[in-house]
Amino acid sequence: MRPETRPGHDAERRRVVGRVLDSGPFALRLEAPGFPAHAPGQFAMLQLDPGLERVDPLLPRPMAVYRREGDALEFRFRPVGRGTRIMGSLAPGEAVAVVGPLGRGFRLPEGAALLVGGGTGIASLYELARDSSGPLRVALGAATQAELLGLEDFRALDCELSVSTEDGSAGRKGRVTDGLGIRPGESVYACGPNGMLRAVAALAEEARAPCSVSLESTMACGFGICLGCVVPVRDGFRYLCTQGPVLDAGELCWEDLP
Amino acid sequence: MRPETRPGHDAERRRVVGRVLDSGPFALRLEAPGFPAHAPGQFAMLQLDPGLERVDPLLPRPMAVYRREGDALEFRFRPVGRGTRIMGSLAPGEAVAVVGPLGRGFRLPEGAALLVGGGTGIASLYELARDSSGPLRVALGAATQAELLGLEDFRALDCELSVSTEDGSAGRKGRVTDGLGIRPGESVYACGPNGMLRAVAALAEEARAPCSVSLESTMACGFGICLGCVVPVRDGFRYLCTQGPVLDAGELCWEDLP
Amino acid sequence: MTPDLSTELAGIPLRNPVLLASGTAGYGTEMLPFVQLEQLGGLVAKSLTLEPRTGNPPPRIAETPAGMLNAISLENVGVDAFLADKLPALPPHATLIASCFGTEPGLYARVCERLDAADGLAGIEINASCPHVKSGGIEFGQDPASLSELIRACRPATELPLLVKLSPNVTSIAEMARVCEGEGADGICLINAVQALMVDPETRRPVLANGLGGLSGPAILPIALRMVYQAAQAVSLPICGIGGIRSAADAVAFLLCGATAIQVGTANYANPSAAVEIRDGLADYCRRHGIAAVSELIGALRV
Amino acid sequence: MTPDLSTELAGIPLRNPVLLASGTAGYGTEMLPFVQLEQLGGLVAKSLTLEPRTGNPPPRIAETPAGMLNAISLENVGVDAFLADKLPALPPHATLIASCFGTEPGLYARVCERLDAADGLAGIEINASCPHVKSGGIEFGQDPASLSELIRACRPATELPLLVKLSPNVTSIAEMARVCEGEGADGICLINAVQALMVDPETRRPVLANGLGGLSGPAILPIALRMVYQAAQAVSLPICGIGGIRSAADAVAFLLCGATAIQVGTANYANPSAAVEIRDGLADYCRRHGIAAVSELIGALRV
Ligand SMILES: Cc1cc2nc3c(=O)[nH]c(=O)nc-3n(C[C@H](O)[C@H](O)[C@H](O)COP(=O)(O)OP(=O)(O)OC[C@H]3O[C@@H](n4cnc5c(N)ncnc54)[C@H](O)[C@@H]3O)c2cc1C
Ligand SMILES: Cc1cc2nc3c(=O)[nH]c(=O)nc-3n(C[C@H](O)[C@H](O)[C@H](O)COP(=O)(O)OP(=O)(O)OC[C@H]3O[C@@H](n4cnc5c(N)ncnc54)[C@H](O)[C@@H]3O)c2cc1C
Ligand SMILES: Cc1cc2nc3c(=O)[nH]c(=O)nc-3n(C[C@H](O)[C@H](O)[C@H](O)COP(=O)(O)O)c2cc1C
Ligand SMILES: Cc1cc2nc3c(=O)[nH]c(=O)nc-3n(C[C@H](O)[C@H](O)[C@H](O)COP(=O)(O)O)c2cc1C
Ligand code: FES
Ligand code: FES
Repeated sequence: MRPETRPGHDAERRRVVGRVLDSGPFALRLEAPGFPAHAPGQFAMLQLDPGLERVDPLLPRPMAVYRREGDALEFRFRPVGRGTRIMGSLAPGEAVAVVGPLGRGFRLPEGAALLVGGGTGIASLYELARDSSGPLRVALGAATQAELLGLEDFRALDCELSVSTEDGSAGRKGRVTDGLGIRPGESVYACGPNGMLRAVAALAEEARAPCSVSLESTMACGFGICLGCVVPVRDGFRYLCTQGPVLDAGELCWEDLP
Repeated sequence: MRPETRPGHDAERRRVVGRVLDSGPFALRLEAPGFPAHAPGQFAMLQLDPGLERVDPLLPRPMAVYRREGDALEFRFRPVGRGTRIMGSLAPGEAVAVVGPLGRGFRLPEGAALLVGGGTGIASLYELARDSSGPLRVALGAATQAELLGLEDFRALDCELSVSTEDGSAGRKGRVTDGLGIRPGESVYACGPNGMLRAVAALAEEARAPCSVSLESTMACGFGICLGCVVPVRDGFRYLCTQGPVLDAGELCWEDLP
Repeated sequence: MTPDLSTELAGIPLRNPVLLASGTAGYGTEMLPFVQLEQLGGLVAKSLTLEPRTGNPPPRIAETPAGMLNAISLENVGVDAFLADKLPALPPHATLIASCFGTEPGLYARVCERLDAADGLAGIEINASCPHVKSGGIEFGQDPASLSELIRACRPATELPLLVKLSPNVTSIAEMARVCEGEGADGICLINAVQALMVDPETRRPVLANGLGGLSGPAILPIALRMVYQAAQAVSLPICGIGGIRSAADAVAFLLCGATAIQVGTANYANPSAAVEIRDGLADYCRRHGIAAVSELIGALRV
Repeated sequence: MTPDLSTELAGIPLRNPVLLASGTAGYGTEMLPFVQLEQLGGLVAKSLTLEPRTGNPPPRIAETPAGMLNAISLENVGVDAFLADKLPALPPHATLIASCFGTEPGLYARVCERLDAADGLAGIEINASCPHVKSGGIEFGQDPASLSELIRACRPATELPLLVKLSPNVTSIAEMARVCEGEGADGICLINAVQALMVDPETRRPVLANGLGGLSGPAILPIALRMVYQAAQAVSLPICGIGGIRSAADAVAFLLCGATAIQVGTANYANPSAAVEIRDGLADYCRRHGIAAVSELIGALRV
């Protein structure tokens, strides 16, 4: 059983119909008054057609809350399919339903922390970085410069930031995990593609550092009613939407993850 | 059998992917180079999702060509359902597939003509009015001022124009057929709701005036492959997309029309 | 005028015709942030087996055009944990129907017995129609003789109203409905998901780990509506209509075709408040059409 | 590398696996502005009856979530007018399959005879599965014995490759496929539209004048794919996959499940150039995956 103290677990959740403030290929900002307080690493389900008039795509899309400022909720993403493409081309004022906050987010680090974000996984880490109080290192990687979501925001934080891109268009050329060392006493927090998480988890295990990873899976509901979002752990499955998306790296069956 | 000389019957037709120039709740203008020449009263099928990525709504929507200027194709409509609502909220540059020109349009009047347009039916009449050379009367009616599609354009034509709205917000208060008289020698051309067309046809019959009406029906294809668009005539059915949308008032089974 | 939304399903009085479908509303508590269960007709909880059951490996769900595919495979906490932990957590005035499942008639019957002994249940729905469980399930709902046998096993196991949830994967839904009537079921619920398959052309594998799955959502609504209509023509049992319902207009269509109540399934994922919105929309519809009681709509299709 | 797109269906060599489905491409000439028929695998023309036939009154079609409902009721010019007027108007190198329909086996057989005597046909598809014609049609495709009888009547009437188009409205598509194999059909085509109903809550009437109709389009793709897969497991007859196909990715999925060719139906309405785009997309897919011949995909699902 997961500890019941994980932030966000007992948080109030709600469905709020927000309005688009602005939207572009990598970001969506909504005016969403009434959306309850959330913890870093929690997510929301975004229904781009709140009246269910056009039911293709039918299901809402899970998105980490990148940042909240007042009533403005911000999401960061890459247009990979229909949902994210629509998300990036909404006109200001359009309605979007937001269900959340959902899932168990990150526990705030108690000491030094290393945050590793790959691609769209970066979006789950910004508020954790912002709210951390101990010594902080952040390593961000993406395929190319444009996909280094929110880089400016991380730059403005008091942290040791390293950046890499696979095509070398920004920062070091290579993968975010290349040459990544874990320093003694650091806790590790990671979000990104499974391959990256696997590599980070292996490094953490070697360094005996606690390691929390935020995963993705296909989700229909986001709050425990469809049972669709399982990920394999040592003793069975976890529902990623209610028991995750943040899990301890050590409990996952990495070999069964895609 | 319909005469084979109806304009548009043998016209070349094509599928062209156009780009939105502008769009609003009552009008859509597309840049559609390569769209073949059309005749007044012909229509097009508009597919708002040319790549068939979002298949709800799935089918293209039939729309009369309101006007063509160079490569700009203009459509006028009222947002009544999903398709027309989407049509009215497209961003400039978005792609829309246009199949057409389709159907048999109006034969240009040889003498005096009376054009009667009701509601969105007005859209089918503008080019007929513009291209008519004989004495011309135009009667336009709608529920309310905003739905008098293209009124300014008709005003700029050399014709005797009368306007009515059901709520009295523009022109005479009442229906377009109220007090409508057909003058000797006039041919009648009408497009609008079936109730209005029925009334116009009755007036024309009484006055023994030739009367062409442009009808609507549900359409899946617009060019004869689904056989879905039948309307009842004296000797069976007509396919509205290939044998219409303009039909002789006299051949219709008005009592079987909805 | 406040229209009377109340209806009755197989002897179960319902505040209104809108229920939540089994497997799409968890055990009810998950819905509480979005729906007050007492405001709905009722809740059909996730299907229960005698023992706790783990489902299929992921991926278990996938989106399809206007629908979704699932192969959860009836993962559930088991009937005992349900009665001990889940049932007591529900608001006391919610109308609750339990759903039961087993791989053979005897196992179904034992679940029915335990449910029968519990307090706070308004009825039992037998899930005779899971489209992707390999043993049991689909056979019961697809073969008249097995369906008979199943109902015959469950009927004596409970005095609660017994509803049978039918599979759409049959040649004649009328025939299956008649079997239910003949065996003394109190009502029928239809449809469950339609057996289906999606393939990923990039990996050349089925999208779901299980291969086959069940298709649900708006895509199947016209199929469900047809089957409800055909079943209503065939039997006089009360019918609960299910399949792709997402709006009050959809719900009205099912009532007109002969359903006395409806269940909202996949739409709960798309909008967890869908069921309350449908209930409110039904009231609006009645008001707009001058209908005093929603029950006037049942079977009132003009043909 | 130019991938080899050729395939074969029931002895009919096809330039590529993409055909136009019966009833969704008229008699072929209507498609010429949008599609060069010689660039496709082939065309299955609108189903023909012995005598000309008028269909249902309007409304005959309606849109549904990601699909459409139709009850055209097999309106057609009749086999003689087809042979006299329609067939000669088609481009000489197009591969043409005629579809035949009747209300009893003998009438089907007589259509087959006339078609057999004609020049320029590559094969005959028997439409055993019209979901909304009241006499005949649905019974043949839903009942194994009637299906046997139907094939037995048609088989001797022609030496052309004989394809049987199956109904999805059955409990076991495998059983129906086996009947076709047993009776000497050369191939099977599936699926036809799924029997369905839509109701207009405002008028409280069925949306279609006919009441019931056939559901087609992307909504049914996952059902069609499942049935093609099940049929391919059950028989060794060649299979032509139909149902909701709108993209090359969809076509690949059907080939992987065991279809040797596919037909594009409702997508022709949504985009009259869909079939050519699918053909081009298949070539791209093969190139991208280093596949030399599209036939390598047939049945290559990894399970
Ligand atoms: C808890 C959680 C938080 C997330 N936060 C973010 C975020 O902050 N930013 C971001 O860009 N993305 C995030 N994602 C991933 C995001 O949900 C998917 O990229 C999105 O749903 C894809 O939708 P689509 O319609 O654009 O793509 P689709 O057309 O649905 O699919 C495109 C591709 O994405 C894959 N895919 C589809 N759905 C998912 C899914 N739910 N998870 C993973 N892959 C999927 C498909 O297999 C396909 O390869 C998060 C996912 C989860 C589970
Ligand atoms: C040849 C032809 C030319 C037309 N030209 C114009 C035009 O210039 N301007 C204009 O505003 N409209 C025109 N129409 C009507 C237009 O096609 C419909 O209003 C439109 O398809 C509705 O689509 P929707 O998605 O907005 O509505 P839906 O959500 O599909 O339906 C909304 C309402 O409109 C009705 N409806 C749906 N489709 C049609 C249809 N094809 N014909 C009639 N009623 C329908 C429905 O029954 C419903 O009551 C024309 C129709 C035809 C057949
Ligand atoms: C993810 C999922 C899980 C389901 N689980 C069950 C179940 O446990 N028992 C059951 O009887 N039906 C189950 N169903 C079927 C639904 O209750 C319903 O019959 C079906 O989805 C059709 O309705 P819909 O289109 O409104 O979803 C499930 C459906 C889905 C989508
Ligand atoms: C309007 C319409 C008419 C059809 N007419 C016929 C027909 O005459 N004969 C036939 O065998 N199938 C007919 N069909 C069925 C299609 O050929 C096809 O099997 C079905 O629509 C499923 O494929 P789709 O989803 O790609 O459309 C028709 C389908 C539609 C939509
Ligand atoms: S996404 Fe539905 S249970 Fe997790
Ligand atoms: S709209 Fe398809 S035949 Fe007329």
